[in-house]
Amino acid sequence: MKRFRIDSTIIVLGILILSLIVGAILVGTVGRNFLSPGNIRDVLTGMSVLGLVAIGQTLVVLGASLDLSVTYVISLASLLGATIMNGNPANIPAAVAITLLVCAGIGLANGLIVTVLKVNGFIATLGTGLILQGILNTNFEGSAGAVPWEFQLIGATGVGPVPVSTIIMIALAVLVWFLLNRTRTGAHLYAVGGDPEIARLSGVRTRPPLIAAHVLCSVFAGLAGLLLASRLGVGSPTVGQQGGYALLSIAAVVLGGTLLMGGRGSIWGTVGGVAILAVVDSVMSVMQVNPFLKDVVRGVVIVAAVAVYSRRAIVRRRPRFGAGGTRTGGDDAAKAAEGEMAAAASQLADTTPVPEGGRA
Amino acid sequence: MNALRALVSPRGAVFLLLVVLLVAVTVLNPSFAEPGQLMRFIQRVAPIAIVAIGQYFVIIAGEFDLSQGSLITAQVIIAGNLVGQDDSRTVPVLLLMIVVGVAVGLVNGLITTLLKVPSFIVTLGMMLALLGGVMWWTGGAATGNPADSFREIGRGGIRDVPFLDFIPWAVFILIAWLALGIWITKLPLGKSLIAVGDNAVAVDYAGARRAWVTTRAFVISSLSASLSAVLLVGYAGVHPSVGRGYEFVAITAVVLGGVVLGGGRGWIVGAAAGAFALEALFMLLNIAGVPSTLRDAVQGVIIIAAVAYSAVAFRARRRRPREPVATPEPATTPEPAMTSTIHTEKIRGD
Amino acid sequence: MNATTTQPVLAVSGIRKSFFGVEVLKGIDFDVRPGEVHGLVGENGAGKSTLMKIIAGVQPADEGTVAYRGEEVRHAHPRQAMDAGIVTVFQEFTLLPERTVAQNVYLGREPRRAGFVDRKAMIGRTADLLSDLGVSFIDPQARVGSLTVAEQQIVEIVKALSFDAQVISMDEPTAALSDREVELLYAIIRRLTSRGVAVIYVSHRLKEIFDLCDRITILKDGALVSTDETADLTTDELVRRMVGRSIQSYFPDAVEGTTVGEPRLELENCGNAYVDGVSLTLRAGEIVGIAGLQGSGRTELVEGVFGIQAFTRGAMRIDGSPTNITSARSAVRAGLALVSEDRKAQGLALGQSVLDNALLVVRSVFPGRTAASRREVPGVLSSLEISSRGVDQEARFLSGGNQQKVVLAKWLLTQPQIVLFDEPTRGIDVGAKYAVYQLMRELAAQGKAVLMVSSELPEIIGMSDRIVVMHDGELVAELPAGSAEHEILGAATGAGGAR
Amino acid sequence: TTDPSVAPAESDSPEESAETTEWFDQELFDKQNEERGVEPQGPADQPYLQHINAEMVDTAEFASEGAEKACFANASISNPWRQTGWITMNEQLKSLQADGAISEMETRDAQDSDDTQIADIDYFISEGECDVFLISPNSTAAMTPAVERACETGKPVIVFDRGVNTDCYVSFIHPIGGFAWGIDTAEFLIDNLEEGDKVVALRILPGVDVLEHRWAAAEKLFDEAGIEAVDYFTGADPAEIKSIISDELAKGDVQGIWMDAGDGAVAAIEAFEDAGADYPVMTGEDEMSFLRKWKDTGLTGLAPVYSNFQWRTPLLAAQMVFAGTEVPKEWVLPQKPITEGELDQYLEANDGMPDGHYAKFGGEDLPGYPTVWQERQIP
Ligand SMILES: Nc1ncnc2c1ncn2[C@@H]1O[C@H](COP(=O)(O)OP(=O)(O)OP(=O)(O)O)[C@@H](O)[C@H]1O
Ligand SMILES: Nc1ncnc2c1ncn2[C@@H]1O[C@H](COP(=O)(O)OP(=O)(O)OP(=O)(O)O)[C@@H](O)[C@H]1O
Ligand SMILES: [Mg+2]
Ligand SMILES: [Mg+2]
Repeated sequence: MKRFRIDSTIIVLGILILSLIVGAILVGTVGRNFLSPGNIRDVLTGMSVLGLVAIGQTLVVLGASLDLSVTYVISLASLLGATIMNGNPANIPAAVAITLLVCAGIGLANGLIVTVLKVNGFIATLGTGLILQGILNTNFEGSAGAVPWEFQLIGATGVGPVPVSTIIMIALAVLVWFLLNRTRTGAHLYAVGGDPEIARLSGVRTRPPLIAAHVLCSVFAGLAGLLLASRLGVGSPTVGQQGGYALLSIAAVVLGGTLLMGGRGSIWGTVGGVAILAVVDSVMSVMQVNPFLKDVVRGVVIVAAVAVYSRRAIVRRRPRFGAGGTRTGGDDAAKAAEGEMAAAASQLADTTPVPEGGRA
Repeated sequence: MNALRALVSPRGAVFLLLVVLLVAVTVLNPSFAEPGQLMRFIQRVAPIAIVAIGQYFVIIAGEFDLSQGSLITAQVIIAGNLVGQDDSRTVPVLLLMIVVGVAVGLVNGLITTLLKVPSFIVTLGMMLALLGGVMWWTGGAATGNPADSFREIGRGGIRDVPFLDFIPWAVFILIAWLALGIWITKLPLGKSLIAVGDNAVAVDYAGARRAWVTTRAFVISSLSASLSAVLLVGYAGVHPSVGRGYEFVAITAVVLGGVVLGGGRGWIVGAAAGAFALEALFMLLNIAGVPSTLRDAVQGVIIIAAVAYSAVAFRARRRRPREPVATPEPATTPEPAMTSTIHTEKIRGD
Repeated sequence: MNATTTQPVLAVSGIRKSFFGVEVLKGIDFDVRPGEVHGLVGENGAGKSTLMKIIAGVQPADEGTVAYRGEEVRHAHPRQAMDAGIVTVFQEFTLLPERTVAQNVYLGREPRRAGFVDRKAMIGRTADLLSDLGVSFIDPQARVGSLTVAEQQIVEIVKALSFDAQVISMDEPTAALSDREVELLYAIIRRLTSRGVAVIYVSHRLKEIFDLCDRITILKDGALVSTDETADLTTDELVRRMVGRSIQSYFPDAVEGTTVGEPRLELENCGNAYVDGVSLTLRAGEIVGIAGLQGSGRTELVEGVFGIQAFTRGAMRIDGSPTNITSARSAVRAGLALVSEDRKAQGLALGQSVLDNALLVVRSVFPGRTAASRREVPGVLSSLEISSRGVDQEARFLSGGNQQKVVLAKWLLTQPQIVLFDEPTRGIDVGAKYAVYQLMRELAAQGKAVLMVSSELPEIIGMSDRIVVMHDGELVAELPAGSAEHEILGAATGAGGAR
Repeated sequence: TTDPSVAPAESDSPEESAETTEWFDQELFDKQNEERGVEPQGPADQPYLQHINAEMVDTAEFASEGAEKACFANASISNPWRQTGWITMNEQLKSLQADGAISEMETRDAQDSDDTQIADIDYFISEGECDVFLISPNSTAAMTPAVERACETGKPVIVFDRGVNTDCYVSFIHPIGGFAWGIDTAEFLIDNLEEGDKVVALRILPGVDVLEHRWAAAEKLFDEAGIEAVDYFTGADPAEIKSIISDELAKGDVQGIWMDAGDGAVAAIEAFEDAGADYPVMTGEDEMSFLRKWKDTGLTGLAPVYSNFQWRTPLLAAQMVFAGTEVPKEWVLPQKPITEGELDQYLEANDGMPDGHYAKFGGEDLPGYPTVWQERQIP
């Protein structure tokens, strides 16, 4: 009865496995082992920061918005975290709290500009990004602050070859998965991204979910900034731009099967998309590909991978004839139910007017 | 009075912004009001306005072109490396640049329409691949500026004109490109593009070759970027950072000009005016001596405010009664209708 | 029913509403009582949907009050109206294709346990609601986008039923339903009213209005004409009040001198993934009606002919010569036109002007003829009696009927030889319907071939020279003009006999 | 498990690594000012082997037989200066491979990202089987812990260009520095301008220490000399530079141009030409585009140098380390601006090189000269 549909997450997984296999072979040709601890750590480390950003970006994209300001939020967060910590482990909780609060505030501003002022997310966050850049340039000259050793451990330790930062990223992905699938906010976010007017007519208040998505996106960017601070040992006003996180995170989200128009997508797809990018990057680094050529390969891989399933992703109706058709493949339930419906109709019509229950 | 009303309307917001900015510039620096300075200003805006015009066609069709900036860089470097100091190569290289522009537009358009990859992603990939490719080819730096005859297009003009003093070629090129753009918007192609941005399915059901319609928008966009590159080679010279970020500047300009991201609504002249407003803003920041570190912040605030203004004003206008000129909806025909057949009287309330 | 004696549960008074300075509701007074079905009728653009939206809290009224259970309310968000117990089935679907049935039904008020969405409860309750209606063929976990339009309409109704509503407004709930499902809806409505729920019912199908309603309110041009007990109204009187004149006949006769000529379109064993074994001949001057149940494949048949889902099997001839139609473009070039079923999704670019929409096809396929066609536009529009504020009006702001006329104009301008109409009168008022019928007759008289898909049997019977019946993707019967309803239905249900 | 190589760094006291937001550093200023005047030691015809005020360290512990493997963590090759250097470095590698000193060099390019470079260094440590680490840090403070981890492997570490906040390396190679650049250029402009004249400073981007030091020194000197200086960030975009100068010229006269890198110098000069204004007194860089324009226009100029030949030195240092010869702990390379008198000589020497080439690239004796540089063949 349940209609089978190739989930885009499965396709992402397929592409990931393919790139792993091809990558392992290529890495093998230069006498390296793709699955060596050092390499696994390299790939997973590459995933952690972009993964955090992309998780947040997924929320915003699901709501049919975009966040181009993440790069600057990341830089600001790394600076705030590092300067507040200022080398003193006792400051860590305060630094993390303040940093994330500030980021949440930026996200709130983004969300309000998008929902209340009705500025398209692309332009709104481009604008807030510029504002943040101005603030960074005015207040910080170069790297600043100092991250105590205890906090650096987050970026530098691991369970076997798996960095703690990756574990944190995956744990947060689970949380977001929960948010999307088990909370009203998640359900409403899908609805608002799918069609805000339909959501409104269905009684959904359309602003809160999208504002929440923007707040969370900025908080995730803040977490990415803190993670970078932990890896760098200092805060840096350019660390966000260095990674090109805004566009790459959007690419990863779309690579993961989330519709850029919003309303459909999954967090695991995004994690898969991030993994594909990390694998490709790592393989190219081992192969010592010319850095300019790396960008060419990245561009081609992104487009090609999205092309694999984008044609499929278009909603199609079930065929009646041919393979998998309702006529040839079964699904006679609807026909069988015709009698049932008639019966129900007459039964309903016969019901004696007994008021059933009050309002709940 | 009427002009004033038009200015505060959402469609006119960009012109209002432009006027305000230019007045502010003139107040701070009266010499700007000299006609010669104005010409120089237009020369400076021309490359941005031209990419904005190209981006306009992509955006009204509901798509994005993020590859414009990289294409400009690539074309600038192509010009620098292939023309060299040899004047006779100017024309062949110009033709080659057109071919490259068309090719990039076709690839963007066909992958978007036939493979159904969102244009944001296609052109993002193109942005990475083009820039990486051309840097790889040239080892990161062009050989040098091309011959002066080539650069004359973007740098030169008619000198010693009475009153105006100097009219850069860029001014004519911009006017011609804008006129061409306006003309295209009146053609079936332009109308189809805006219809695609509005409702792509309806355009399919109307028998249009939608893939080809949309693809041509990308070609126009890429050609605009190429033309802009020709101007920039002259104006600025060859350097791998020429063109960087132009795609965002162009999109911002188009949106400032009242064009709706997502397609279906917007005026090409607004898009060009958006480019003028943006460049006037940069100039104001330069002239006002805003600290270099604060520039970006001021720019961000103004962009958000301007776009928010037209979004909010548009909503307000939807509610407000229209201007008195509007004809009231004619009452449904009282007679004779039902028995008669198709009649051909002139439509009312036209 | 003793509804007359009770106090109204909902009463609106003096409601005014303008768009762009044009008043579309001019001081409406209207009320519904518990347990009553209150019909709301009027021509296209009369303001019915606007009134419903004001009651539902979707749009604010400019003036006037809404009183609910005796108290004045001002619902600024649909949410507030819903919480109060006013639920609306809107004219347009309010379903998200990417979400499941259960997620759609409970959108906005997902059941929760310990703060989290209780998916089991949500699915279970949706399944209960569905099985309550005998609808076992809709899986609560299916994506709505994978359902047929009829199934979606049922989900839409189930969504309204999932509330404990005091007032349910239904804006053309049967537009996409076939008779069988309409009957089910009747039963649902009767059960609701028996519980004391008030129902506001908007439909252009006058039969339903008379079948169901206790009272009928008529709107015309945004003004209230009358509110009467159903028993006090006749169909003729109702129509006269709606359109401001009386109607002799619902279906115009064939234009004199119309002759059936040579075959224009011949299909031989055509088929694709959705239809199969279609053999059909359409002659010049002929109107052929296609009947069938929802989802029987009628739309898919015309879309096959028109090249949108091109046939992969069989042969097609136009005017005797073999033609291969692989895309809508080749269809238009071959002289076909398709007035599609869903004018908002497939017919119009809503943000564009009436003029641009009218020229959409010409521009797309015959760009060279654009200038000439532009000159014809005013004539064609006025021949269709479009009431709009001129050709520069955005299509979005036209009422449904006028939008349909713009779609017709768009096709007429291409001077088609074979015109396919898919549900041409869906959701348009009697006056406009008549104009569409008249247009079909005119086309036939000009020697064109007309194929009409319709879910309204009277329309099929009243207009067709020949009736073809579809069932589950195949043509199952061909009946002569004037066949009886039960004959058609028998074939359509695949039973081969009357129900 | 905690990565054993991550230990609390001793040098990581907050005062030291917490950089203040003030770039000017009197001590460094004085040091570099002094170094400008010192006659470098070493072979006169091989500036890339010269050093200033060097304190030599013994490297006997690293002495080894046969060819060794070098691992190079590069910050990026994203600007013409780094590209030119990278070409030179590769040619140097070829010659050392031919000599049998270096077997191979594995390179990871961080594409301007601190985070990537840290991962690159960690990858080298665990997978690279490196005999020597060459590191061109993307940024100073951020790369310090990773460099320390590399040092802990016991293999020699050679850092060049930008520095790190640790001295665990065997040698740190760099030209005199940003303050020296700032002093050279500012003094030149001050000498050629009057008090009250206006200088427009065209800077690439904020926050990069090498660049910030240049401006910090120059700004201080301008201030003391009563020269009015306004600064802009240009992103090295010539179109932006041209607009900025045009606006400045519309506001009033500009007598001097100061640049923190030669990129876009031509556009700045052209802006004066287009506006019909007199050429400014100007400092650019030893990039060919500037030298050529300087020659064409005959303006009063100076080309400060951030010695590009330093890209040869790390590999040569590695060779010395494996040979057990002593190397300077802090290897300060000479950094002498090109003056008007030397202009023709450098133009001639670099004839046929592309505009983005650097005159003092110092690779004239390497195998691929000159085609590899002329065609800018990047591996
Ligand atoms: N959002 C809107 N903006 C502008 N005009 C509108 C809007 N909504 C409706 N109108 C106009 O208000 C009038 C009434 O429209 P409404 O949809 O209420 O009619 P209706 O009676 O429901 O017609 P139909 O039977 O065709 O559905 C029409 O003239 C329509 O053009
Ligand atoms: N499985 C499906 N998923 C999505 N849409 C469907 C599906 N099946 C049918 N549809 C759409 O539903 C509509 C009705 O389908 P179909 O052609 O089968 O019925 P029909 O006989 O034309 O009925 P009607 O036109 O009265 O709705 C069509 O627009 C078709 O595209
Ligand atoms: Mg309606
Ligand atoms: Mg249909």
